[in-house]
Amino acid sequence: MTESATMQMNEPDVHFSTRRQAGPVILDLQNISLSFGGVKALTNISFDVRQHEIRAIIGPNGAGKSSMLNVINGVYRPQQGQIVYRGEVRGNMDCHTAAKSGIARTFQNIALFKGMTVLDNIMTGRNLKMKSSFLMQALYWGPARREEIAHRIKAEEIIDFLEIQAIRKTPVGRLPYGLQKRVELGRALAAEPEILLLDEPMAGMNVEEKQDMCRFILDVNDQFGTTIVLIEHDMGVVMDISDRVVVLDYGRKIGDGTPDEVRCNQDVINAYLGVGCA
Amino acid sequence: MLYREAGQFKTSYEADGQIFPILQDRVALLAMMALAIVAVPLCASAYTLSAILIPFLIFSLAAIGLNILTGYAGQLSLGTAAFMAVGAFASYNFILRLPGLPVLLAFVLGGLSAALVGIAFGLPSLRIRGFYLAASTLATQFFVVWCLTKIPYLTNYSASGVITAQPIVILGHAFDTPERKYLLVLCVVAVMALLAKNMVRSNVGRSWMAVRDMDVAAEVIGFRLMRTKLLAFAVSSFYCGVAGALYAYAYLGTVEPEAYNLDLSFRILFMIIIGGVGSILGSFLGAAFIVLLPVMLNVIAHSLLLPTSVASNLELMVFGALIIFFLIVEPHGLARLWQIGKEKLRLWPFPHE
Amino acid sequence: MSYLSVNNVEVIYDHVILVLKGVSLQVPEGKIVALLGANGAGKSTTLKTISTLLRGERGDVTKGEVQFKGERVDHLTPNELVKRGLSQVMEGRHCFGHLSIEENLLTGAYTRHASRAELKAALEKVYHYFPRLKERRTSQAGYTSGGEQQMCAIGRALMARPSMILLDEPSMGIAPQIVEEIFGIVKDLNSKENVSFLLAEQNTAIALRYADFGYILENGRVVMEGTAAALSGNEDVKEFYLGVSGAGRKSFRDMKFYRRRKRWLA
Amino acid sequence: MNLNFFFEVLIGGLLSGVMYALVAIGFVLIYKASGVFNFAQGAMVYFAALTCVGVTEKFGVSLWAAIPVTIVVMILLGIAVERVVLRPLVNQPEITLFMATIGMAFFIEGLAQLLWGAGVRKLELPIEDVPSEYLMEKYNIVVSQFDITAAAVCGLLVTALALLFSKTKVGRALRAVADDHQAALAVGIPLKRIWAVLWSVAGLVALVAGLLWGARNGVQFALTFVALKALPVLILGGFTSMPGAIVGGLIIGASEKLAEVFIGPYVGGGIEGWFPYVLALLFLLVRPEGLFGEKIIRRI
Amino acid sequence: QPADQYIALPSYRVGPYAAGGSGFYGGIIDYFNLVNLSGGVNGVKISWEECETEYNPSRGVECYERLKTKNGGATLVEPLSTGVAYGILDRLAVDRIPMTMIGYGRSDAANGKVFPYVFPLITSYWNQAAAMIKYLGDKNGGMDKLKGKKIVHLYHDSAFGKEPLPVLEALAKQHGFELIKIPVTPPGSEQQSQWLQIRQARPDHVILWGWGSMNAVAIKTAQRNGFPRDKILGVWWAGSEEDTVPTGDAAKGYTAMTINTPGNYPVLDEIRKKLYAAGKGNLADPNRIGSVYHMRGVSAAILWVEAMRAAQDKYGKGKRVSGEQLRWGLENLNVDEARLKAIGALNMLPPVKTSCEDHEGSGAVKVQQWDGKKWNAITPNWIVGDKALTRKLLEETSNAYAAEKKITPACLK
Ligand SMILES: Nc1ncnc2c1ncn2[C@@H]1O[C@H](COP(=O)(O)OP(=O)(O)OP(=O)(O)O)[C@@H](O)[C@H]1O
Ligand SMILES: Nc1ncnc2c1ncn2[C@@H]1O[C@H](COP(=O)(O)OP(=O)(O)OP(=O)(O)O)[C@@H](O)[C@H]1O
Ligand SMILES: [Mg+2]
Ligand SMILES: [Mg+2]
Repeated sequence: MTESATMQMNEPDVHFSTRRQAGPVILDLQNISLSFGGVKALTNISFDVRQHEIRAIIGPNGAGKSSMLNVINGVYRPQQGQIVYRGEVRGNMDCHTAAKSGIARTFQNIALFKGMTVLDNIMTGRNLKMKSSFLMQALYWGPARREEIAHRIKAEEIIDFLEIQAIRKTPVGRLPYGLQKRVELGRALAAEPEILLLDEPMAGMNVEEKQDMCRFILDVNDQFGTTIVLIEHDMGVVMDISDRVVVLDYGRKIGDGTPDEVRCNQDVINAYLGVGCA
Repeated sequence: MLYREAGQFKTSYEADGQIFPILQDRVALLAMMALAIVAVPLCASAYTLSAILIPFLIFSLAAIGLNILTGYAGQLSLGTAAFMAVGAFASYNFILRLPGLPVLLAFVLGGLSAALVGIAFGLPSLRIRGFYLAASTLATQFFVVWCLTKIPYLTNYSASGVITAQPIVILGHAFDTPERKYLLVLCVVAVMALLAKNMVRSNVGRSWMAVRDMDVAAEVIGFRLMRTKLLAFAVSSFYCGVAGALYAYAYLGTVEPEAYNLDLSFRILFMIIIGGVGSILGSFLGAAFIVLLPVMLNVIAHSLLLPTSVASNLELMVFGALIIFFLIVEPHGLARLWQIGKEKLRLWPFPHE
Repeated sequence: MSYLSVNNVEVIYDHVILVLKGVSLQVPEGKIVALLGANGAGKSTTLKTISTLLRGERGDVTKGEVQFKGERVDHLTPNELVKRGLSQVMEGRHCFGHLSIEENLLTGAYTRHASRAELKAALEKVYHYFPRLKERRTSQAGYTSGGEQQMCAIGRALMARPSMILLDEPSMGIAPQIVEEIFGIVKDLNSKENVSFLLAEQNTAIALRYADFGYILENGRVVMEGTAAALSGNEDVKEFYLGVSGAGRKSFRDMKFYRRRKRWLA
Repeated sequence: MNLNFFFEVLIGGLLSGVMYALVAIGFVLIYKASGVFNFAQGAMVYFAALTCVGVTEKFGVSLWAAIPVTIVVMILLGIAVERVVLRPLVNQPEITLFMATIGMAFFIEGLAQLLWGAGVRKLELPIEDVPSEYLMEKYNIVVSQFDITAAAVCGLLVTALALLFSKTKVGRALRAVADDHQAALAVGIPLKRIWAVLWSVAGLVALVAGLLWGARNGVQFALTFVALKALPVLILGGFTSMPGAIVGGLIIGASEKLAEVFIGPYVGGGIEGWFPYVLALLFLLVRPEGLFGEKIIRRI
Repeated sequence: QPADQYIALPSYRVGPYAAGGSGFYGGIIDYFNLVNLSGGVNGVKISWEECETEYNPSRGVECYERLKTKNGGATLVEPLSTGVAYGILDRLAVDRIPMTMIGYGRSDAANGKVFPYVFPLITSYWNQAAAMIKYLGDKNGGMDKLKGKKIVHLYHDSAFGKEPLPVLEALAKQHGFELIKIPVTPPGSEQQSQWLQIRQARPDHVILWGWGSMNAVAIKTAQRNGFPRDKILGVWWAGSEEDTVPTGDAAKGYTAMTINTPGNYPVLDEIRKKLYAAGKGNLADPNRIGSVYHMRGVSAAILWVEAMRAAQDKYGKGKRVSGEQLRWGLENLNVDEARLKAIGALNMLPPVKTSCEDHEGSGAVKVQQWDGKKWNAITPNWIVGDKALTRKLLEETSNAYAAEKKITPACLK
C-alpha cells in the first residue's frame, strides 16, 4: 500500500541530477528589526530567498529564527525594515494576506487542530481555495458537494504522498509527535504554497524518520518547485539538503552562504556549530 | 459482531463523505426516524409528547445552536436563553405586525433577528477569550431580557409584559394537538440538525474547529478570525432563536421574558457539556439527559415515599452528583461514551486494538 | 538489584487503545539507560507510566508493576515519587507559561526543604549549566523560545536534586552545541552525584554514546536490549537508528524512495 | 445636581463594591490557583452562612461557638471536593472543571437545604447596620457602620491572600498548577494536598462573605446569587488578581450605583442588572485580561 | 374510575422560593389531611400528588402534564408560580382542569368569560393595588388627602412587578398623588441605589412590590439608609415571616398586605391537635403553623373543598366530581361568614362569592404590621379598593386577549 502510493507520486529516482536551479529572488528581507519590550529578537537583518531554493536558517536557541518566520508570514510586525515579496514591497500585512499570497508554514510547537482528524486538518489547509457559500455547504448540495469532493481528492493525494493513509481518520491529538509533524507538513502543503516555511520539522525524530521527512521536503521542492525556508538544528540535514544557509545569533546575522561556506565561517563555528569544518 | 465496518469498502470519496459511512448506522437512523414520525405520534401519550418529547426536541435544537458556538467554534457562551428570547419575541412581533405571514417564515425571521443580535454581541469575542468572554456573554443575557421587559412595543403593550403565542397554522392546518405540534417540531429539528451536521463537516465547520483549537494557527492558514467567529455567533444564535420561538409557540404558549432567564442558559450549557462538546449527536443526548433525569429522579424520589422537601433536595443533590459522575467517567460527554461503546463493539470480542 | 525496574507493563489509553504490550526494563543504580524507538513506539508512555503521570491522560496501567529502590511505586502520586528522588522532564517542555523562568526553576525545588542559600546555590548551578536562562530569568516562560523552554524544563527537574531522572527527548529543539552540553551535564551528574538516568531519545547516536545500556522499543514492545556498545555495533540499529549502512553515513539528499523497512516482529 | 447626594451615591456604591469584592475574592483564589472557574462559590457562601446559623439554632449555641464548627465543616467540604471531584479530573479541560463545579453547586445547595431546611433565617453580627452617626453629623452623609466594617474585613483578606500568592513558595506552586496540571505534578507539587487546602481556604472566604452578606440580607437561598454580582467585578479586575478584585469591586459598585441613579430614570431603570456587565465588557475590549489579570499568552 | 378527588400540586420546595412553597403546599396538604381524617368531602377522600418544579416554567409544564392524567385525571391544579401558570394556561380548557391562582398571576383572568378555567381567587394584583391606595388614603384621613403626596412604587422588575402599574397610574391621576416608579433588577440582592433615590425623593409612602429575597434586602437597606419602615407597605408576597424574620429588628413597624388576618383559628388548632400531635403534619417545623404562607395554603384548600361541596351538591353528593364539574363549583362558590365560622376559619380569610364574570370572588385584603416577633392586623375590617376601576381595566385587557386568541367570550354552563 505504501509502496504503490509512493509509486504514483514519484517517478524513478533520476531527478536528482535534474534538480531545479534556484531562480530569481522571490522574497527579500531588508533591515528587519523586531523587539519585544526590552528583548531584541531581531536586529537589522537582511537576507533574500530565491525561487525554488531551499534556504535554511540556523542559529543557537533564542537567536530569533522562529521570530524571523513569524515576521515573514505576518504574525509579528517588525518595527523596522521592509519585506519585498515577488518584487513588491509588502506593507504591513496580516497573516491572512500572507497565506493568500502563497506563504504556508509549520510551527515549532506543533499547532495542529487537536480536536480534528488528520484528514480534516489537511482539508483546513485548502480553505483558501474553497469558494462555495456557507449556505450551500449547509445544504451540502450541488457545487458545494462537488467542491468538497474535489478538495478531498487533493487532500488524499497529499495523504498518499506523506504515507499517512492509515491514520487519516485519527484525531491528531492521539498521534505521536513525529507523525503530528508530518501531518502539519501536509496541512501546509495542502495550500499549494509558493513558499513553505518550516520551523524545525524534524525535531524529535530519529534518523529514519528524518530521512523520510527530507525526502518529502526535497520532493515538494522538486516537483512543485516550492521555495522552502527551513529552520533546523540537525546540521546533517541542513548541510545536506539546503542550498543556502543564513546564520543568526542573538538576533543578528552572522553568516550567510552555501552550506560549505557557512560551515567554515569562524563566527558561526564559535556561536553555534562548535566544531570546525573538516 | 453485529456492528462492524469490515467488508464495507468505500470506492469513492463521495461515499466516504457520507454523514453515516457505516451501513448499520444508516439503517438505525432511518429506523429511528421512521419510528419518530410514524410510531411515536400513534403510540405515545399526550404527556410523553407534550411534556417530554417536544421540550426534548426544542432543547436539542437550542443545544445544537450552543454547540456550534461553544463546541465547534470554542466560544463559551452563557447567553443562550437571550437569543432564544429574541427568536420568540421577534417571531411574535412579525406575526402580529405582518398579518398573513406564514408561521414558518416568522420562525425563520425570528431566527434571523436572533442572528443579528448574536453578531452584535459576538463582536467582543474578537478580542476577549475564555471565561472572560463567558462572563461577558452574561451581558447579552441580562440586557436582552431587560429590553424585553422595558420596551412595551415588543410585548404589544401587554400590562404584565407577557406574550401569548399565536396559534400555529400552516397551509390551513392548525397545529394545535400535541401530536401535530410534535410532528412540526420534529421536522424543524430534523432538518436543522441535518443542516448543522452538513455545516460542521464541511469547510465552515472546519474553520470553526480550527479557530477553537488554535486561533493563531487558523489565522496563519488563512481563516479570517472575524468572519469565522461572527458566522459562528450568527448561526448559533439563529438556531437558538428558532428554538426559542418553538419554545414559545409549540411548548409554553404564554411566556414572559423571565422564562428565558439565566437558568435556561445554564440548562442548555449543561446539555452540551454532558452530551458532548463539539458533537451534534451529543446535543441530543445531553438534552435527553437533562430533560429526563429530573423527571426520573422526581418519580423515583416520590415513589420512595420520602417527605417531599427531603425528596426535592435529594433530587437536586443527585442531579449535581450525576453531572460530576458523568464528567469523571467521560469528560467528553455522552457522545464520546457512545463512540467508545461503538469502538468496543467493533473490536469485540477483543478488548482493544 | 536494580534501582528502577519496570515489569511487564501494559497500558491502555481511552479504554481501547493498547499502547504498551508488556514492557520490562531495568535501570541499575548510577547508570544511564537509553530508551530508543521510532515515533509512537511508546517511549513517552513508558516514562509516564513510571512517574504515574498517566492518570491525567486517561491512560490505564492494566498489567505489571514498577519498582523504585525496591519498593512498588505504581500507586504513588508523582509528588511522593519526586520526594523519593525520581523526577521527570516531560516531552514537549511544559513550562509554566505565566511564571518567569526563575519562578519556573524555583517550583522545581518545591519538594525540597531548602534554605534560601541552598536555593540560590541550586539556581546558580542551573544558570551555570544554561547561561541563556540566566539572561532570560525574568521573562515569562511563555514568551521564551522553544529551546529556552526546553532548558528551563531540564533545569527545573535538576532543582529537585533527584537521584534518578527520567528525560524525555532532552535534545528536541536544542542547538547541537547545547545538546552536547546537556549530555555532558547528564554524564557529569551521573559520575559526580551518582544520579541514574532513563532517557528516551530520538538522537540515537548521541544517546548511545553517553548511555551504559539501551532498550529498543517498537510498537509497545521491547525488541532489543543490550549494552550501548553492543547496540551501536548492531547492524540493524546502525541502519535504522544511526543512519549508517554498510557504506558509511548517507547524505539526507540521497535517500532512496523504497527502503527496506525492517520491523522487528515480536 | 446635589453634590452631597452624588457623594452619597458614590460612597454607597463603593461600599457595595467592597461587598462584591468579598465574593469575588473566593473566585480569584480558586481560579488563580487551579485555573478552575468555580461556579459553586455562591453555593458555598450560602452553605457556610446557613451552616453557621443552623448550628446556632439546632444546638442552641452562640454565634461565636458556631463559627469554629462551621470552619471545620468548610474544611471538610474542601477536602471532600478535592477527593471526589477534582482528583479524578486532573488535567481535564477548563470547561469540564467548570461544569463539575456547577454540579457541585447543585449538590451543595441541596445539601444545605436538606441539612438545615429551606427556611429563611436571620443572622445577627454584633455590628449594627445603621448609618454611622459620626459621618451623618459631620458630613451629612449616610454610610452604614456595617459597610465600613465589611470594607475593613475585605481589605484584610485581600492583603493576606495577595501576600500568600506573591511571597510564598506555596503561592508560586499554586500559580504553576493553574498553568499546567501535568507539569505541576511532574515537578512534585502535591496537587491533592494543595487543592484540599485551597478549597478549604475558599470555604473560609465563603464563610466570611456568607456571614457579612447573610447579616446584611438574611440567610436565604438568594445568597447564591451574589455570585452574579461578583462576576463583572471579576472580569474587570482580572480573574487572577486579588487587588483586581478590590479595585474592580470599587469601580463596578460605584459606577453601577451612579448609573442606576443618574441614568436609570431616563431609560426606565433597573439597569443595574446588565450595566456592570456591559461596562466590564467595554473595558475588556481595551484590556482583554482585565485590569490586573495575567496576560493571556498567545504565541506560536 | 377511582373514588378519590384528585388534585395536582406542581410544587416547589427547593431553590430560591422554597420557603414560600413549602409553607403554602404544607398548608394545603395539612387541610386535606384534616378533611380526610373526618371522612373526606361527603365521604369522598381527597388525594393529591406533588411534583417538584423548582419554580421553573418548563419543569412546571412537565409536572402538570405528568400529574394531570394520574388517578383518573386531575380535577384541579395550583402551581403558585406565574411562569408555570402561563405555561399551562392554554392547556387548561382543552384538558378541562380548573386552575386557581390564589393571589398572583394575571389579574384579568378573573373574567370567567374569557378564562373559564382560571380562578385568581380572593384577590388579584389589581384589586390589591387598589386596596393599598385605599388604605393609604384612609390613613391620611381620606382619599382627597392623597393629593400632592408622593408614593414610591418600588418593584421587582418583571411581569409581576409591572402588573399593578395600570391601576396605580390610573389612581394617581384620579387622586392627584405623584407616583414614582423605581424598579429593582431581580433577584434584588443589592438596593443601595434605589433607597438612596427614595431617600432623595422623600416620599410619604413606599409600596414595596417585591418578592423573594428582594424584600428582606429592601427592609434592611431602608434601615441602613435611615428610612422609616412604617412608611413601607408591602404587597402580600412581601408580607410573610420569611420576609421579615431575616431582617431582625429592621422590620419592626413594617406594614404589608395580606389576605389572611394573622392570628389563631379553630381550624389551625385542629390541625395541630389531629395532625402534628400525631406526627402527620406536613411542615418540618410545627412553629410555622399559622404563618402567612401556611395560612394561605389552608385558605386555598378551604376554598377548594367548598367548591367540591358545591359541585357535589349539583352533580351528586358523595361522588367524586370531574374537573369540569369542579370548575362549576369554583365558579359558584359562596363561602360566607357563617360557612367560615363552621369551618373554624371565621375572619381568617374574607368571604368569597364567585360568578362567571368574577372569578376572583372578593378582592378584600387587610393590612398587617410586624412587631418584631409576629404579624398583627392593623385594619380591623377587610379593605376593598376601587373595584369599578379594576373592572374596567379587566374588561379591556381580557377582551383584547380574547380577540388576539380568537375566543368568543361566553359563560360556560
Ligand atoms: N512574543 C514574544 N514576546 C516576548 N519575547 C519573545 C516573543 N517571541 C520571541 N521572543 C524572544 O525572542 C527571542 C527569539 O525567539 P525565537 O523564538 O525567535 O528563537 P529561536 O531562534 O526560534 O530559538 P529556538 O531555536 O530555541 O526555537 C527569544 O529570546 C524569545 O524569548
Ligand atoms: N492521550 C493519548 N490518547 C490516545 N492515544 C495516545 C495518547 N498518548 C499517546 N497515544 C498513543 O500511544 C502511542 C505511543 O505514544 P508515545 O507518546 O508513548 O510514543 P513515543 O515513543 O514517545 O513517540 P515520540 O517519539 O513521537 O514521542 C502512540 O501511538 C500514540 O498515538
Ligand atoms: Mg524557534
Ligand atoms: Mg514521546
